Amino acid sequence: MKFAVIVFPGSNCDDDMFYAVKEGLNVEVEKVWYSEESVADFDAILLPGGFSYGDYLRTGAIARFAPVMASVMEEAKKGKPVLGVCNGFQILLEAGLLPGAMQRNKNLKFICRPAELIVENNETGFTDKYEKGECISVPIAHGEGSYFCDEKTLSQLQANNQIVFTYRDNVNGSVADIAGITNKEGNVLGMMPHPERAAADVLGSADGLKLFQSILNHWRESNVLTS
Amino acid sequence: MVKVQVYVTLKEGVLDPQGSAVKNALHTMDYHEVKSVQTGKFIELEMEQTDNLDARIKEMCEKLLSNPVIEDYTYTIGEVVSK
Amino acid sequence: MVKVQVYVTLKEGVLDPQGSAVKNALHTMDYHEVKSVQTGKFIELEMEQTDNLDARIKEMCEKLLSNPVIEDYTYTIGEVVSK
Amino acid sequence: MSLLLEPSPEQIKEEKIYQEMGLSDQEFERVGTILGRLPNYTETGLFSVMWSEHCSYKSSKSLLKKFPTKGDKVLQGPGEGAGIIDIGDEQAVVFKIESHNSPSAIEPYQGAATGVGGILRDVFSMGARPIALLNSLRFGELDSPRVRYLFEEVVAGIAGYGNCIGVPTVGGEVQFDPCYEKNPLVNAMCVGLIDHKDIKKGQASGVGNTVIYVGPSTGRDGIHGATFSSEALSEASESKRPAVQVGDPYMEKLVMEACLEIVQSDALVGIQDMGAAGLTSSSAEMASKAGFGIEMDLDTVPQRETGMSPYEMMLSESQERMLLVVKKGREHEIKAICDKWGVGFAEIGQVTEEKNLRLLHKGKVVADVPADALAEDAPVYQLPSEEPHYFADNQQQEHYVYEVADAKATLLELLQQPTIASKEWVYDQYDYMVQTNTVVHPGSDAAVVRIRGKNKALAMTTDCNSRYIYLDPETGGKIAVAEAARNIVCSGGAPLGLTDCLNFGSPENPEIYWQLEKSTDGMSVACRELNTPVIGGNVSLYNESGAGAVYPTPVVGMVGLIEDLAHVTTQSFKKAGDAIYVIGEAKPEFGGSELQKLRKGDISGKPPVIDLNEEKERQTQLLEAIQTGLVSSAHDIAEGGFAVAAAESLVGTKLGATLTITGDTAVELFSETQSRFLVSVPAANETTFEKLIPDARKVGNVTEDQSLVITDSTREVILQADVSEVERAWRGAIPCLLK
Ligand SMILES: Nc1ncnc2c1ncn2[C@@H]1O[C@H](COP(=O)(O)OP(=O)(O)O)[C@@H](O)[C@H]1O
Ligand SMILES: [Mg+2]
Repeated sequence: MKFAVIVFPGSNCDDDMFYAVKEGLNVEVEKVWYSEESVADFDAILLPGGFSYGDYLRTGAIARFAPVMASVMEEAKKGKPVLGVCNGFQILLEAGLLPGAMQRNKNLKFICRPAELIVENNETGFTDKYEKGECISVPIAHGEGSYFCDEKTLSQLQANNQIVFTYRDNVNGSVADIAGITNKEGNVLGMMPHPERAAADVLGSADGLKLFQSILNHWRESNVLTS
Repeated sequence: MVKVQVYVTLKEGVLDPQGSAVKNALHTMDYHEVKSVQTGKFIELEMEQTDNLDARIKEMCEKLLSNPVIEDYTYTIGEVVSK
Repeated sequence: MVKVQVYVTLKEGVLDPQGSAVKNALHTMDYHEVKSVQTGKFIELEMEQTDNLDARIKEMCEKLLSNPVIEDYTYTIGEVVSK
Repeated sequence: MSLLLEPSPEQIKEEKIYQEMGLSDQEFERVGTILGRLPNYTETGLFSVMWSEHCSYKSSKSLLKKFPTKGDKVLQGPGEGAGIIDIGDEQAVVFKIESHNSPSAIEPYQGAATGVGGILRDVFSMGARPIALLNSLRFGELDSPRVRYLFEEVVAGIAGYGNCIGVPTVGGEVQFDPCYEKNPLVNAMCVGLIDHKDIKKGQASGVGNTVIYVGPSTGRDGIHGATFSSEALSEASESKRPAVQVGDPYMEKLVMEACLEIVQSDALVGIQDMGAAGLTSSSAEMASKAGFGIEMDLDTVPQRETGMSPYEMMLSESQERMLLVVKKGREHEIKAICDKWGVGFAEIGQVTEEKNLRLLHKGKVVADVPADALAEDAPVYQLPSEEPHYFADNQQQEHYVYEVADAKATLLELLQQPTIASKEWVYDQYDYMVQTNTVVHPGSDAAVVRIRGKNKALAMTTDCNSRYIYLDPETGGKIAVAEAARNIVCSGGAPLGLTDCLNFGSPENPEIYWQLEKSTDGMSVACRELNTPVIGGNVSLYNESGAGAVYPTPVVGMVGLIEDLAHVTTQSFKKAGDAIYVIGEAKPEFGGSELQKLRKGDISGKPPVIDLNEEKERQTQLLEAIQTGLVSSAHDIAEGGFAVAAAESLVGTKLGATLTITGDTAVELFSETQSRFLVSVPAANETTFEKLIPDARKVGNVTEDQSLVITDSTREVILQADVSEVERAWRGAIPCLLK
């Protein structure tokens, strides 16, 4: 299996994501520059955190037009797993791959700290290594992580089981405590907390590793089935 | 050349935590006459005059300058006064 | 009640990294007619009419709404149209 | 301002225009002697910035000479962007601290942000990847709205820059005292990691090699920032407001990545950041250090605004710019890297045989001065020094012991002092985890950052108790160094060396100069004794306003090596049943203490004494105990004394402690006697631990029930508090003061 970590100008968690996959899963992973035309050769696409284009105007607003995004969107439509973490989540929202929008944290400050998440849905290709309802520790680090959507969208998210992670203590003011959601098809996950920062015990938590393992597992299973 | 002034504001019903913070700050500073505060963005573009100016501006606003999920925009067009 | 619209912009000569980023983005999106972009803030206040309205607004702008070290402001005053 | 409007050399002399730029009469005369003619406007500007205190250290040079700067492991001492120390495996650590005090007093967000940006450039200009940021901050008391504004904005500015560029801000310190009300201190430190083979210097050598400008274009920002930060804050600085620069951390991220790629190329000859005095200092210093000259055509300098004069271009402090010297004929290789990262690139000159800085503008020579004269020949001042009366008065005071009727109430009050209280409100805003190497987060004695791919880590801290230094600069100077080392040792590291930032008032005041002299004396002695060479630093003088000078504040930034990740230790108690030890006896020492400030509202008397031999011995023993695996937790006993240290070791642990003291309650609980540690040890290790550290005295145990109980020798309870109550006081204090 081969992972792509997209690098936008201003991404700063690209290395962290790269090492989480490389050291945590020991599979192939490559950094892909924002100006590349295609990510079709990869089996999973990771959009890392950071401040793409300085987060100027709105988080993710400019990155969403980076050349590589057309291919990311195409592969997402084909059903490949696409994971956006933090700034990556914000880009997926701006790109319309996920519903809703991101606003500044309710206290108007950047917040960095370990956070407790509840796994609301463990039946996705990103979470099947977790238990439903499991409480995991994954750090957050963002200034604009207050997830917003209107009520109609929220009820759709709920009806389709698209809410994957919620905060135990909603520090940023997100609607319905949302920390991570998928698209309707379940192959695109956006989340504000950083699983790549919780991928080794020495960093205080390895709870994020299961997320990457789930992606790998899922790929193995579906590849055994198709080959 | 024209000068386009774009105002981006939050849609009604979308929470504006910054607006409330500013309002509270004004109240602690004794500006109690202020009843509500809304914050938004103000973007000034200098552009070449083109035939389809309005259409182009609308496109830019919808694609990039505002996020239609939570924001509205308006704009005005004026002449650039050369200095 | 009056509606006050405050526009806060960067002083001349102060770096506007956001403006340059937006301009570059517009160019990659093929809006080459855009020659310059300046970003600023747009704040709408609903206030009670007072005698010294102008003076109060100026004070608020200087003390809180803008940062006089690097920003300028202008404002307009209008009637609140009840909806 | 166009060239035509600039005053002529004669006018500059007659109308003493050089004075407005910061040159004294004698200095101006000296420039004339060096040149053999009167300098023109641009040249006067070059000298005025390069000979400012900020760039030339003209009043502090003689003091800095006292610091030990050499050591087996020192690869680069003071003089380059940052110092370098070997850490084995062909790797080295690069670090430096710098002040951004006056910009932060005027525009706190941008002032602090650009301070971070500047120190990052110092480190990556050496070829190192920045792996951590720290800071050291001083503000007035939080009851003033202006102070709250400064505090909130400075923290936001530091966060805004560091978070965006993706370098974790892992530690620092914040202290509050009235003397900083008008003059906040904002010091930023950066730590980088480098492979020996990548070490680069700021040198312009090789006649004909090309001088290259990398980064965003030059605007009129911060013109005369360097002279400005060397002057006392006054009404006049209000009108200099536009001197504040705006930072663009996004741009710096791109410039940093481009530079780190460029340093891998052997086409690069030298690289330096454009810091204070921008293009002037970088070009003059690079030429002077290499023994060559530089000629630049200013028309090729990328410009953000129209009609910029040579003076403006040379003195601009626009941020995120670097100056490179590249081998002739290989410029395109560097340009390709800059293009990839979307970073500005311009060939602006070449290295010359003749050792001058020569500037061309619109086809004319607009400046032609010896590079050495700018970079090396600034006058050095030996300023008069005089012991202040307050010192003798304080020395005469006998140690006073406070009455503590209610130990619990006193402890809670101390924990709510903003200087002691949790700084979570601050570091929650910093991304301290990006790069996924942060092993010990902010909140313990020192932060610990692992070295990826190795089983080792770096411990780092900033420290300075300026109250002690004010009362007795020599003793206080020693303590600052010793306390930093203590924090490193408690984390499981061996101190490698330090960088310092000397924040003082005006050195032209003999009493302030005396503070500078004495505190650097104390620091030098401690550095020698503790074997921590000074590999770089920064001097920030004139931190004073009408209300007087700040306390002398020589901030120490120290880095240590943790040889094995297994040695990483934090201050938190770990397990019920562990024995708790105190190393060192408490004496009645309250001069400059938190208890004194709490009770008197002010400080006086003698600060705690320090015996550096004892300090060294205990640090060595404790480090050995940690490395042997005997220790569960270690914490130095600092501000607020033993009781505060015990409370800090309990927060967040869901544990409790039962402790017994003998002797006077106030002294035992709250005295700030130096060279002491609070250590918890698993029961099985007690005997070995006691043998290793004879000065250790068992005082109790970690318990399961979440309360802190302190009894006296007769088993009478003198303090009993729920840990949750302790924690609430400590965590809630700063947020509450900001409401
Ligand atoms: N400005 C700051 N930035 C980041 N961390 C900070 C800051 N101030 C304090 N901290 C963190 O809070 C903890 C306690 O700080 P302090 O009381 O100064 O410790 P010590 O006295 O042991 O040096 C340390 O881990 C320190 O790194
Ligand atoms: Mg400590």
